[in-house]
Parts: sequence; structure tokens; C-alpha cells
Amino acid sequence: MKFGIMVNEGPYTHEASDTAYLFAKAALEKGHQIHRVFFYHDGVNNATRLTEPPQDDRNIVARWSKLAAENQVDLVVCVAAALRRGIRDENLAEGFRISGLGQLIESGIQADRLVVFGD
Amino acid sequence: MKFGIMVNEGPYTHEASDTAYLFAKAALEKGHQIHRVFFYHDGVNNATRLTEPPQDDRNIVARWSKLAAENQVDLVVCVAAALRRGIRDENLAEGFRISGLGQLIESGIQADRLVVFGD
Amino acid sequence: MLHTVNKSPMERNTLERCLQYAKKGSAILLIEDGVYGALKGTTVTDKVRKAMKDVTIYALYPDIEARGMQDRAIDGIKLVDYGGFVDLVAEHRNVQSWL
Amino acid sequence: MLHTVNKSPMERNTLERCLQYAKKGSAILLIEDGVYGALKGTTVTDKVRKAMKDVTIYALYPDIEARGMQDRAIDGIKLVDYGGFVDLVAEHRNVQSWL
Amino acid sequence: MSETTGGVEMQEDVSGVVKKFLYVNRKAPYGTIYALESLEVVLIAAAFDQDVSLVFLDDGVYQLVKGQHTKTIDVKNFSPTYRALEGYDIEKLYVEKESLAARGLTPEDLIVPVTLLSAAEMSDLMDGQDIVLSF
Amino acid sequence: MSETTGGVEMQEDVSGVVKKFLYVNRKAPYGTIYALESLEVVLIAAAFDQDVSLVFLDDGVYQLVKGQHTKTIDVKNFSPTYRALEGYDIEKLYVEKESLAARGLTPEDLIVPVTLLSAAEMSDLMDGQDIVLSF
Repeated sequence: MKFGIMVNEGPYTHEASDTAYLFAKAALEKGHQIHRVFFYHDGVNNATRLTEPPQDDRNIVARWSKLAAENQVDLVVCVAAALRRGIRDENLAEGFRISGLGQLIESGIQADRLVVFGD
Repeated sequence: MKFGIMVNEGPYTHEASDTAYLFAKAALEKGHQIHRVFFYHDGVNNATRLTEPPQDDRNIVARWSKLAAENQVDLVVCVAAALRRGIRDENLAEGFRISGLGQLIESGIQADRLVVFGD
Repeated sequence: MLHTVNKSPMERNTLERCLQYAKKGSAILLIEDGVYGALKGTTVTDKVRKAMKDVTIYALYPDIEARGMQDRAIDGIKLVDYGGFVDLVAEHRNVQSWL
Repeated sequence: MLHTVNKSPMERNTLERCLQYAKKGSAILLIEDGVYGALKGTTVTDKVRKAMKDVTIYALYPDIEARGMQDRAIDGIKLVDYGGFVDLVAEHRNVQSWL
Repeated sequence: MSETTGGVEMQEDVSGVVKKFLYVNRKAPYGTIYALESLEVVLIAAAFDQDVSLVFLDDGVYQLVKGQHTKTIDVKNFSPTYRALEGYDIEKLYVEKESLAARGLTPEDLIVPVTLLSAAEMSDLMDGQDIVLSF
Repeated sequence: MSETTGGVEMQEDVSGVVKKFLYVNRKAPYGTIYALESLEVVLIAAAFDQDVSLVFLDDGVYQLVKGQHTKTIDVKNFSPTYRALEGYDIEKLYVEKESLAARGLTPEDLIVPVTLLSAAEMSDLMDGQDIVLSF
């Protein structure tokens, strides 16, 4: 099955971005496909390459990048939400791309399910 | 009177950062002093110079920078919270400085009042 | 003591807890989505009216106006602007923000 | 239909609204702070037990365990891991996240 | 309202498919950005020829209240945009009766004409959707 | 736990002043970061020789529950840090009785010894503080 995922909260601040990641990972392990992960609202902050969490903590941004590289997952950051919050190409982590809200609607159309993770 | 202010939420996402700014401005207009504005939790995102809000919207980051320049307000971003969220010297807006949590406690000790704005 | 509440009382328990904590003679300032607690005709209006016997309730008028609630504030709730907010903080020894 | 709830029922009205909306035969999955709604001995336990006559309630075990609530889930609530979460989404035509 | 409609150029991929999209608005305006950014999604969604419905329940009904004046909080008043939705062929706006009543509001207090539904009716509506986006 | 104690070097400026600092914890752990980052503030505060109290009410009492196992959500379990507070001379931990009871919890369920207060007693405590930091 093809899943679309929407992530609406920033990393560390809210568990939503952890849950979304662990859901995506479990779906891939079960042989499903992740059509796209769309980052909206504060979710765009998942895409900053400047993050540097404490050494004994998970690196949420790097974890997304790795998931994308290993499973060809399309990580899309909403451009309008990103500009408001200071996410641009210059601080964008690997594996993410910035695009429009149309990518979210498209994911809703093309995926079999769309799951929203937020606050 | 000397006020300390703590801002715990990101710009645009939560009204807290607007309220904190409008409170600080009103306090200065009344002849009070703002001892320090301390940015914690997602509040550190108030300090990114990469933000670019829509043209018909307020620029929250620039507004803080201007307040600091015109009134010698000390804008301090918590280093631990900032590193988690990808705020560093390279994307720090004018007028902000990154320092430790001790600056918050110190503000509590030195100011006559400390007001918390959060979610 | 000054208490501030910035959450809608229809959605969270914040205002209710604040009303339990606010001692006789203290002040409560409703700001941001908290101003929905200052309105007539809602399911929390009675609770707020009752609390007004013991505490003074203020609401930040800019937030009321932003939400289109200009004519709906409960009689007796004092409307203040940001300057009034500053005065309230200055007048009270300490502030508890109910987040 | 699958409903997910990620808020503590002690603090917000989210679970209560979800219980009102969930139709007979639908499923509710409690995740994140929503798992506090899956526990015995709280002020919302009765409400949840009552709802279980009509809907199936699941809770994400990793979130229960993280919060130290391993032995406190209401009998009859089904505990799932992230794989089980995926299965639930796959099995239902649509998902409503009560944020 | 939004800078871009990126992805619209890819509509070919999805032409012919019409799904039922439901936008669920449960949060008050201005206190948080969800209401505004939800509206931005809806405006983009209009370009995709899908079956779009908006529901407002709980504090979401506050989004539609008339007479919003945001100048003193220095925030953009986005409530007039709800009136523009009709021009985008987004006409299915539903408001939950119970939420309105709990807040002492009536349909006359709202900036746009809406269809009132009871919670039970809204639950039926929700149940029949393909995609539910919650804000 | 934290990278820095920046500002500690400036203690000279404030030596002699002892204020009553109250840390108010009303949020559950893990769902959001407030509990963890609140604890980080408290640990730094310990270096300042102020009069520090912590109160836990509403969902904040969940922060102190024993037996937290966070491996499967891949998040750091910070609850043992509450046990370390004593070593920092932070000994005034208060829990609201009503909040505990509403959640079916007893002091035996908590990871550290605490003082139980009624809401009324806690309100008195709050009233007597100089600085109240809420999380």
C-alpha cells in the first residue's frame, strides 16, 4: 500500500515528528511504500541541517535524511511555511526538497492513505 | 521598573511571540526598562535571520532586531535549545546573542518582574 | 498576584485551574485565545461570573477585537491594552502564566 | 474509519469529542499523550470503558511504556506497536487525526 | 495568499481521480497559525478539481466570526478570505451546531453562509471521506 | 545534561540577592519537550544559590511516574534526573494531591519523595514567590 504522511510539528518540541518517523519506518519494514512525507506548519523545522542535538539524544533531522536515502522517500518541505520560519536551500538538510502545497494535495490523491501527525 | 521577558514559542506559529513583543514595546513606551528578553524552547526560532514572511505580514524577527537596536534590549537565545533546533551564529539575526540558561536565572534575579510568554 | 491565561476555556482546563488557584483579591488577565473566557453566552460564562466575586478579571482588548468579540465581554470584566497589561504586571508582586 | 487521539484527556477536550464522533464499529487509536486516556483509575476511565461497547480502542504500547504505565491499561484496550499502527491505517478506509 | 502552487504542474499524473477531501478546523484563529495555514492549503486544493469540504467544530467555529479587527495585534486579518472561497468553487462549508451553541453564537454571527450540521451528521460526513486533513 | 552554564560567570553581579523561584510543571513528559527543558533550567538554576521550589500539578505529575521505558520511542528517559536533584540541593518538590488522585496515582508511584499539597496550599506557596516560571 502507498502511504502519504503529513508532519506538522517541529522536531524535539512535539512527539508528532517522532511518531511520524517511527510510523514511516514500520510501514517500510512491512513492505509498504511511503509516497511522500510532507512537512507543514512547524514541521518544516525537521529539515534544518543546522540542528545539533545533545550527543545522547536522537538526531531527528539526520534520521529523516537516512530514511530518504535508503528508501527513496520523497521529503517535501512546504515553501510558504518554510519561508515564514527561516528554512531555505542554504540550511536545508540532505534528502529534503522545498516545494509547494500542491505536493500535499497530490500526495492525498496518489497515495492510498494520508496520515496527519500534528499537535 | 526593570522587566525580564521569557519567550517560549516560535514566531508566527503561536501568538506568544507577538504578545511578548507588544508587551515589551508598551513597557518601553511607559518608560520601563527591558532588562533582557530570553528565548527558550521554540522561542529560539524568533532569532533566525533566514525568515521571509509574506509581504503583507509582519516581520517578527526584524521587529525584535529593531527593538533591540533602538532600546538597547539584550536579546538572548538559549544555546542548548538553539542547537537542538538549528539556530546558530550563521543564521542568527542582528541584535540577538546566543548564551546559556544562566542568563535567564540572572534576569529573574536582576529584574523586578519576569513575565513568561508561552504555550 | 497576577495570573495570565492564554488558552481557550472551551478546549483546555487552564482557565478552570487558574480560577481554583487565584486567591481572593488577586487578578486574572485573559490574553490570546484566553479571551474566549471573557465572553457572554458561553458554557463557561457562569463559572467566570462567579469567580468575579473574589477576583478581578481583566481581558486584553486587542485580542478580543482581533477575534471579532468587541461587544461580547461579560459586564464587569476590565478591558486593557498592552500598556494596561504592563501596569498590571508592575502593580503585582509576581506573575504566574498559566500555559 | 480510524480515529487517532494524541492529547491527554485530563487537559483537553479532544478524546471526549472523538468519542462522540466515533461511529459504532469504528476504531480509535490512542498515541503520544493520548495514551493517558487508556488507563485505569483516572477520572476519564469510566467514559472510555463505556465507549468500548461500541468502538474498539487501541493504544500505542511504546507510548504507554515510555510513560511508565505498563500495567495500567484498561482491560480490553488493545495494545499495538508501530507496525500495528500501520496495519490499522491500512485496514481502514480513512483516518481522522484529532489534533 | 500563498507564494506558490508548486506541484500543480504535475496534475497530469492525477487527472481523472476525484477524491473526497475533508478539511477539519478545530482551532481558534490568531492564538496559533493553524487556521491561517489551513486556509492556505484549501486555496491550493481548489486547483486540483477534487471534492472539497470544510468543517468547523469546537474552537474552529471562531475562525468564521464577523467583525475581526486585527490591527492592534499587528497580525493580518485573514477572515475575508473565507468569503473568497466561493470564487474558487469551494462551497461546502459545514459548521457544527453544538459548537456554535456552546459559544453563544448563531449563523448570523458568521462571515459566510454555512450549512449547520449536528455532531451526528458531521460524523456521517467525516466517515464518507477519502482524505481527512486536520488542523 | 546541558551544554553550558553560560551566565554563571556573572554571578558576582547578583551575589547576595536570594529570590524565591518557583518552577511550575503542568505538562506530561515526551508528548512535548517542556518537561525536559524545564528540568534543564532547574539544573542550571541550582548554581545560583536561590531559593528554588518545584511544583507538579495537572499532567505535570506524570513527569515523576516510576518505570518509564523510552527505548521503543527512541527518546531519552530523563526521569532519573529528578532523583539527581537532591545532589544539587534542590529538595523542595511539591505535588498537588488532587492532580495525583484524578490520575489514580499515589506517592508510591513516583520516582522521588515529594511533599503533597492540596490545591489551596499550593496556591499559598505560589503566592509567596518572587519569580514563577511556568512550563
